[in-house]
Amino acid sequence: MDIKKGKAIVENLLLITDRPLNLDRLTEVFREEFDKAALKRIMEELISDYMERNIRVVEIAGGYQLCTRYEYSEWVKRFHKIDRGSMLSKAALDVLSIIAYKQPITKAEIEDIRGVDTSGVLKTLLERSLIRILGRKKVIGRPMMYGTSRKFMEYFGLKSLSDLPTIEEFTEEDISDKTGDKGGIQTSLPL
Amino acid sequence: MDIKKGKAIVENLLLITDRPLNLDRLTEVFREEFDKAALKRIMEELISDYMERNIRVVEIAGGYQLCTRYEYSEWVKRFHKIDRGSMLSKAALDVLSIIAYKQPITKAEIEDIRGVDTSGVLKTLLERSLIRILGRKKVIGRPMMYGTSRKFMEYFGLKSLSDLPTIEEFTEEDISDKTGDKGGIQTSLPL
Amino acid sequence: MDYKVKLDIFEGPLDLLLHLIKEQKIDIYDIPIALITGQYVEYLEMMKTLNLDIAGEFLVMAATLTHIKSKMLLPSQETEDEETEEGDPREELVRRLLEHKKYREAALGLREKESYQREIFTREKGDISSVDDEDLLVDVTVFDLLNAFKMVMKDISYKVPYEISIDEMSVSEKQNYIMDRLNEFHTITFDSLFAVMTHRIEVVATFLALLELIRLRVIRIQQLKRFAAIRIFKAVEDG
Repeated sequence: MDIKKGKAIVENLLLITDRPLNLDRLTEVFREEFDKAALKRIMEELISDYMERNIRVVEIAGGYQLCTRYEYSEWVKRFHKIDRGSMLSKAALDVLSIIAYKQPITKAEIEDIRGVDTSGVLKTLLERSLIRILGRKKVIGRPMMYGTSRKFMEYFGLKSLSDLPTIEEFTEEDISDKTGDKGGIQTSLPL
Repeated sequence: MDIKKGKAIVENLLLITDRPLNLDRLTEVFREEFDKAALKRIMEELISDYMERNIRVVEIAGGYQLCTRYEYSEWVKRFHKIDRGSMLSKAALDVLSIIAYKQPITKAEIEDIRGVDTSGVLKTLLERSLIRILGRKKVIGRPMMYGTSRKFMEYFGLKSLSDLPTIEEFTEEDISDKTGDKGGIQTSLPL
Repeated sequence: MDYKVKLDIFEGPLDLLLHLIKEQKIDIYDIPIALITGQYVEYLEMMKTLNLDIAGEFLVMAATLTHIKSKMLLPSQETEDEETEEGDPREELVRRLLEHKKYREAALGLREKESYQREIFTREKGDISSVDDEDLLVDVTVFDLLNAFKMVMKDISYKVPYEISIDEMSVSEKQNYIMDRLNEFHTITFDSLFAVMTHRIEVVATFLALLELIRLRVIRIQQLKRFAAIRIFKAVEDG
């Protein structure tokens, strides 16, 4: 194999791995083709080839890795922030499912179910317009009641709230004809 | 900002993301600098720039992603000892293609075309996230309607649903120009 | 017992029919119904000899074919009018065969794309376990879980239901069962949890136990990788 093809293969390998690629590992892969010294030369050439590019190959932690260029770090950070924000955390999903199934529901009631403080999560969900305030509950303190928004339905691809798969539905259709004992199971749904 | 710098930043972003990067997200990142149309041009240029490179930029599942070249796949597999799991079964592919072309579609409608029970296959496809529930059909029983997911497009390397291979359509006239008595054939005949 | 034909080649009666039509180079718009029915039934006999379960759909199709055959044998109506009313008894079958064939071919197109795409690789996902817990991105939502559960219930509908009350199979008992298995195996798959269960009440109780444990944050539900099975872990690893 010529050096050029070797370099091309290494580029492909660098792309798919997110950890530094070390020479020993490469030597294993290229067994019959290149020895360690040859591979080291290949890597050095690759580093210098990439000098002109917009991303870099760096030697790091005993291996080689593709990485971003320092001068674009602001943009990378900006992207990360937006990217992270686009997925829901596990906590957010938990709260969201509680609200979806139990709305209207107050913060205290959600926390009663989850057993942890949910202020931060509720704020995030409100910011992302996945939930909305439905009004105030007529009890002491008049706490806010939350419910899901139209965006919630878009996010999960639901046509309407009745499209939510409900636990009641499972229990009804799946056991009613067999046992006639609906109430026994439905009593304390954890959602 | 000039196009060249924009391209460079996008290359850096492509490097750090492990999912297809879509134009909406990019538009968010480049808010003040480029609009969606400009970003689309940038992506197209980038794809063509990469034609000469050893790795590629592809349009997939409504976004863009860096990926390896087909011709090096043997080496990538060798390096990673990647086990992609088994390919989809014939049944799974049949059901997937029906869903892909006919979505939204219910289980009963799929079974009508295939002539066999599809519960097991649907389960597998849902587990592998290749399909998703789109909602419920407003008919008796309110059955779930299925459609393909973003993962479906990634799995098959499709840019969008319109990228699906075209299928030959037949018309009713092909079958018969006579209006037939459908009552002659029913699915519930006694043996 | 799952009631399904485990023949690799024929996924269903329509597949079998298409195979016969292709093999005999028959015009799909003009099927010699007596011939095809004979061969179809022959195949079913073969399956029986091989001791294969023959799914109900195959038998329904046999009945359909026989019915069409008998209709074709009836003395045909003489007047044009009545023939129009009566139609070709094969028409509906042909429509279904063409429809089936269309998606068959589409599936082949997808297979090609699948084969190609399997040779293309993208950057790895970061190791999920190294991600800070607050940032942990779960692939499994409650909705996924409910869907998975619904599928389990569908599967189990084939099984003989027992008359058992929820008291006997209490939710807390199932919680203990799940935790016992997690103590033993570190992680279990969602499906394996239900695999041994034979009646609906037990499945429902187990699912409720699962939800309760999630609520109590004793367990977590994740997919480690794309396409991986839904897995159950203890929320906090001991030792």
